[in-house]
Amino acid sequence: MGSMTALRPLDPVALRRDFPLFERDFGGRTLAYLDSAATSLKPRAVIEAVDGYNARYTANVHRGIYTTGEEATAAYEGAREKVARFLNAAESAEIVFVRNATEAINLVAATWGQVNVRAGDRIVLTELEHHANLIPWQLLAQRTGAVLEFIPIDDEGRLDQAAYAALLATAPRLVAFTAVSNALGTIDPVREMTAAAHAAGALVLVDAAQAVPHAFVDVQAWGADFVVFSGHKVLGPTGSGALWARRALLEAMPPFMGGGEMIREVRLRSATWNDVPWKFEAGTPDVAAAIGLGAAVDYLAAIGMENVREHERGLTRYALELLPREVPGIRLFGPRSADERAGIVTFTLPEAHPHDVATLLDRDAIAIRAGHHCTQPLHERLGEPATARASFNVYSTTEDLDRLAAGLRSVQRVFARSA
Amino acid sequence: MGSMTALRPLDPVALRRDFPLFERDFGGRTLAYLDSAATSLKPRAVIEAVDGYNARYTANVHRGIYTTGEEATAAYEGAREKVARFLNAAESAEIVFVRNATEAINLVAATWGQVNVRAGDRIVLTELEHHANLIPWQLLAQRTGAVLEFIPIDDEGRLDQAAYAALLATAPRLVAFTAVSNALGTIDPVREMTAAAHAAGALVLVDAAQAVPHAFVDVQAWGADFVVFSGHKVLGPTGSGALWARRALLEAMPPFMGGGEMIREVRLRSATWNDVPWKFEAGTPDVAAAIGLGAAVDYLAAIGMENVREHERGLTRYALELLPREVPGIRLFGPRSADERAGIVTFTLPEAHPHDVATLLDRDAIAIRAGHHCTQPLHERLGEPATARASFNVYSTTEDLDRLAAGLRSVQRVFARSA
Amino acid sequence: MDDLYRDEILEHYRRPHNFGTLESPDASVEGSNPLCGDRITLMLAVGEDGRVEDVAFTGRGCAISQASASMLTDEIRGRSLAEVEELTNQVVLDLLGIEISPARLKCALLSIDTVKKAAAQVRGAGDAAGA
Amino acid sequence: MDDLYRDEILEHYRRPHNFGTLESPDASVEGSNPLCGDRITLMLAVGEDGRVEDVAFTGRGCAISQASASMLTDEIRGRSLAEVEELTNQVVLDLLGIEISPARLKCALLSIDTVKKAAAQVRGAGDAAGA
Ligand SMILES: Cc1ncc(COP(=O)(O)O)c(C=O)c1O
Ligand SMILES: Cc1ncc(COP(=O)(O)O)c(C=O)c1O
Repeated sequence: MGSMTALRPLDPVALRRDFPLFERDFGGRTLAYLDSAATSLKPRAVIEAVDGYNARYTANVHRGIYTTGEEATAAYEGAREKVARFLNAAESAEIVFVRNATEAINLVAATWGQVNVRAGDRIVLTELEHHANLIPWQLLAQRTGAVLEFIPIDDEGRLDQAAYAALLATAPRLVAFTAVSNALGTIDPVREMTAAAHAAGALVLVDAAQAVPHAFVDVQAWGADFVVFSGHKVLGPTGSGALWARRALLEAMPPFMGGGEMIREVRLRSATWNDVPWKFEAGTPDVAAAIGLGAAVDYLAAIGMENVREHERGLTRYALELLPREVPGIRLFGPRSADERAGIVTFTLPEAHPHDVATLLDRDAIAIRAGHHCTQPLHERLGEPATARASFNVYSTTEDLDRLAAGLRSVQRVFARSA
Repeated sequence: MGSMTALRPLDPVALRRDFPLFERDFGGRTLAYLDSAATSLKPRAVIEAVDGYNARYTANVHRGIYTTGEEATAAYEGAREKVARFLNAAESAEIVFVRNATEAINLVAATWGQVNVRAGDRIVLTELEHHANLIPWQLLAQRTGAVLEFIPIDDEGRLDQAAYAALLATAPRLVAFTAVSNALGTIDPVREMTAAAHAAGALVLVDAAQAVPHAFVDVQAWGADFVVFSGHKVLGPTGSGALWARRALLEAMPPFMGGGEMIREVRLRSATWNDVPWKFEAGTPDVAAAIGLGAAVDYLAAIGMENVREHERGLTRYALELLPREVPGIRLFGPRSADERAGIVTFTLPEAHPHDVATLLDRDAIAIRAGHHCTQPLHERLGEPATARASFNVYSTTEDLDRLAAGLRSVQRVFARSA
Repeated sequence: MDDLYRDEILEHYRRPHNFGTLESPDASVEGSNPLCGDRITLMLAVGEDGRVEDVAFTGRGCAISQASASMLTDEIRGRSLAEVEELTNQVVLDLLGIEISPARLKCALLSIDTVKKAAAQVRGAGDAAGA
Repeated sequence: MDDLYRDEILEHYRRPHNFGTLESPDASVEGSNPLCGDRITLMLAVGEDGRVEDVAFTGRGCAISQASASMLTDEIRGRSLAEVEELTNQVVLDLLGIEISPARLKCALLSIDTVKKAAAQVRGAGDAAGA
C-alpha cells in the first residue's frame, strides 16, 4: 500500500526514461511538458499493457470460453483489483470502470440523483468546480427542481468553511466538491468536509480527478460516498477512469445505461440487472484502457504516492519562489504555500494574454495550458477570463520550470518590443 | 469510396501478416479465431496508431496551444473525418464519438427519446435485437410510458415484413432494428424498412454494429436517422465507436452527459452548449481509441468493403456447406443462403451443450462463442437457451472452418465415448 | 487429451443421479445461470433428525452443470443441513475432478449455490416456524 | 524567431485602431470566444450608399484577436455591406501576415465573424423595414 512506503526522493530524470515522449526531438530539445493536469504522459509500461491486449490476447470479456477470452477477462478484472487496492477500496466490486471522471459524475447524478433528489432538495457545490462537477448537477436540478448552492472561496482560492457550515445547516442531500482544484491547485480538506456533511445528513461526492495523480487517495480514510477520477491524468490511457462508491449505494442505485453485460435476464419488455459493478458497465467495456490503467497504478504504486506528493510539493515550492523572482509583474493565483496545493501553478503576465503566452512558449518547446481550464465560474470570480497554468507529474523537473521562467522572460521581451 | 472499388478477391492469408495475434503460438498452432462478431482482432496499423498517440504526441484535445496538443486535436478530428467518409456521411459533424454501439443507443434514447417520446407512443423493435437495442428502450418506456412493439421473425430468422407493415399502421414514433443479426447473421432490408418507416412518419435507428464490419455501409443511401456501431468490431480499439445522425436531429437534441468540452458558456447555475458533435462528447474523449478507429477504417477502406463482403459471403457459403456434411446432426440457425447473411454461422450439436463445445474446441485452439450472444429473447424464440457461433472477419480462412469442422467431430467423439 | 471431460462426468451428464422431483419437498429452489442458459430445480426433503432424507433435481444445461448437480446430490444425502450449508466450492470441484477454467466456474458451481439456497430455505422455514 | 508576432500586430494590440463606441450605430454585435475569453463588441454605421461609414470596437483578449479586430475594422471602412459579407477568412489571415496555428484560428477569426454578423444585422433590419 502507498501509505507504507518509506519516503525516498523520486528521481524524475531517471523516470523520464520510462516515457517515450521525451525521446522525441522538438527542435533540438525535449518537450518541457507542463500540462499534466490536462492529461499526463504515458510510461512504456502502460503503452505495452495496451499493446499486449491489442496484439496478443484481444478478445471480448466475461463471455469467451477460450484462452484469450479468459486472459482478457482476467486482465480486465485484475485491473479493477489494482485500482481498488490503489484507492484502498474495501473490495473491487466498488470500482465501476468509466470513460473518465466526467462520465462517473454523470452516472451518479443520473442514477443516485434521479432516485434520491426531489424538488427543493439542496445540492452543495463550490465555486472551484470543474465544469464536470457543475453541469451534471445543473442538468439534474433542471429535471428535478433541486436547488444548487455554492461554497464561496477566499482570495487564495480556499473554500470558505464558515459558509460551508451555514450551507450544511440547510440539510442538503449531497455535497459534491473537488479534492484538488484543477485551476488553482488548492487542496481541500476532504476528510473534515466529508465528516461535516455526514453529520448534516448529506452524502458526499469527491471529484478526485486532480487528487489521485498527486497523492495517496485512501477512499476509506476519506469516508466519502462517491469518489471519481480519470485514468488519463494518472499516467493511464484515455478512455479509462473509475467511480468508487460504497457497495450498498451501488446496489441501491438504478442502472445507468442499458445493454449487454449489465443484465441478468432479459425478456422483450423487461429485464433484471447484473451484480455490481457490472450493472453499471453496459456494452463492451474499454478493455484496453482498463488494462492500461491497471499498469499505470502499478507503476505509481511502485514509486509510492507519498514520494510523488513530495516531489510535486518540491516542484511547486520551487515554482512559487522562482517565478515571482524571475518574471517581473507575474501574478500568481491560489494559496501561497506549496503545502496547501498540488502540482499546479496558475498565473498571468501583465503585458500578454495567456493565449499569446502559450503560443510563444510553444516555440521554445514549452507546453502550458491557457484558458479557463473548464472553470468558467471560478475565472469569473477571479476577474480573469483566462489564465496560464503549469502543472506537473512524476517526470517533471526543476529544469522544466527554469525553461518556463526563461520562456516567460522572452515573452515579456517580445511584448516590450517597440512599446 | 468503397462503392467505387473494383471487386478483387481478398487474400486473408496475406492479411493475417498484419495481425500480430497470429504470431502467437497456441500449442504449436495459430489461433483459429472465430469470434469476430464479439470483437475483432487488431491490425498493426491500429496498434501503431494508438501507440503513436500514447508515445509521441500525448495531449488533451481542443485546448492545448502547443505542438502536441494541436497534433492530438488534428488526429482526433481527422479520425472523425475518416469515419464520416467510411460511412459516406454528409459531413463529419454528424459523427459523435462514443465508447461503443451500446452507448450510442443509450444516447439517442436519453436525449432524442426523452424529448420526443410520450406516454402511449409506440417504439417498434424486433425479436432479433441485441440487448443493446432492447434495454435502453425498455428504460425509456418505463420513464415515459411508451409502448414497445416487436417485429416477429420467421423460422430462418427473417423479419416478418407483413407484421412490420401492420405495426407501422399504428404510427410509431421510432423503429429501431439491427442491420445484421449478431446471433443469426440475418441481413435485414434496411433501405426498404427505413423508407416504410418514414412513410409512416417514424424515425429510424439502425444498429449497424454487425453491418459496418462486414459490408459497405452508406448512411445516406440507407436514409435512416440514426446509425450506430462499435469500433472494436471493425478492427478498431475497444472504447471507440460512433453515432451517426443527421445534423438537424443532433442540433435539436438536448445534451447527453454534462461536463467540459460540451459547453459554450458556463455560469454557476446555467450553461449553453457547444456545437455538434462536441455537444455530445462531455469530458476528455477516448482520444487514443478514436485515432485507432480512424486507422482501422483506413485499413478497411484500402481493402475495399465490397471485397470484405465477398470474402465473408464465400466463407459463409463454405461453412453452410461444410458443417452439415462433416458434422452429423448439427443444427444450423438463420437463413439458408449465404447471400442473406453476414459472416456469422450459428449452430448446436445434438449431443453437447454449446458451452461444452466451446471448452473442448478451445483445447484445439479454436475460439468460438457459446451462449445467448446477448439476445435472450431471440433464444427464447428459438427454443434454445444457448447456441454456438462462429463469426468471421477479413483474416478468417477456410482453414479456420476446416479446423472447426474437425474440432466439432472430435467433440462428438468425446460425447459418444462410452455412451 | 480428453481428460478435460472424464468419463465419469459424461456418465453423470447422460444418466444423472437423483434426476426428478419429490412429492412433498421441504424446499424447492430454482437456480440459473442466465449467461449460459444452465438451469436446475432442486428439491430437498429433510428428516426429523435435520438430515437430508431425499434430494432430486431437474435441469438443463452443459455437462459440467448437470454432472455437478448429479454428483453433489449424491454427496449431500444423509448430511445435516448445517453441514450442507458449510460445503465449500472446492467440494464440487473435487467431485468433478477436472480443471475448471474461470469462464466455466459458474457452470460448475450452479449446483452448490442452489443446494445451499435450498438448505437455507428449509432452515429459514424452521426458524420461522419455531419463532 | 519573433516573427510569430510581427511588430505591426503588437502595435495594433497596444494601440488598436477604431477602438471605442459609436453614438448611433446601425448594428452593434458582441462576439466571444468562450474557450479563450476573447470578447469584442463591434459597432457599424452605414451610409445612404450602403457603405460602411464608421466602425468601432471594444474588446478584451489576446493579441491575435484584438489586432485582427483593429486591422479588419480599418479594412472595411468604406466598403459596401455586400462586400463585407463576402470577405473570406483569408483576408484576416493575410492582414495578420503570420502563421496562425489551428488552436489560435478562433482568436484570429473572431473579428471577421463579428463583422459579418454586424453587416448581416444591418441588412436584415433594412430588409425587414423594406418588407
Ligand atoms: C447487433 C449488435 N448490437 C449491439 C452490440 C453492442 O456492441 P457493444 O458491446 O460494442 O456496445 C453488438 C455487439 O455485441 C451487436 O452485435
Ligand atoms: C478537477 C477535475 N474534475 C474533472 C475533470 C474532468 O476530467 P475528464 O475530462 O477526464 O472527465 C478534470 C479534468 O479536466 C478535473 O481537473
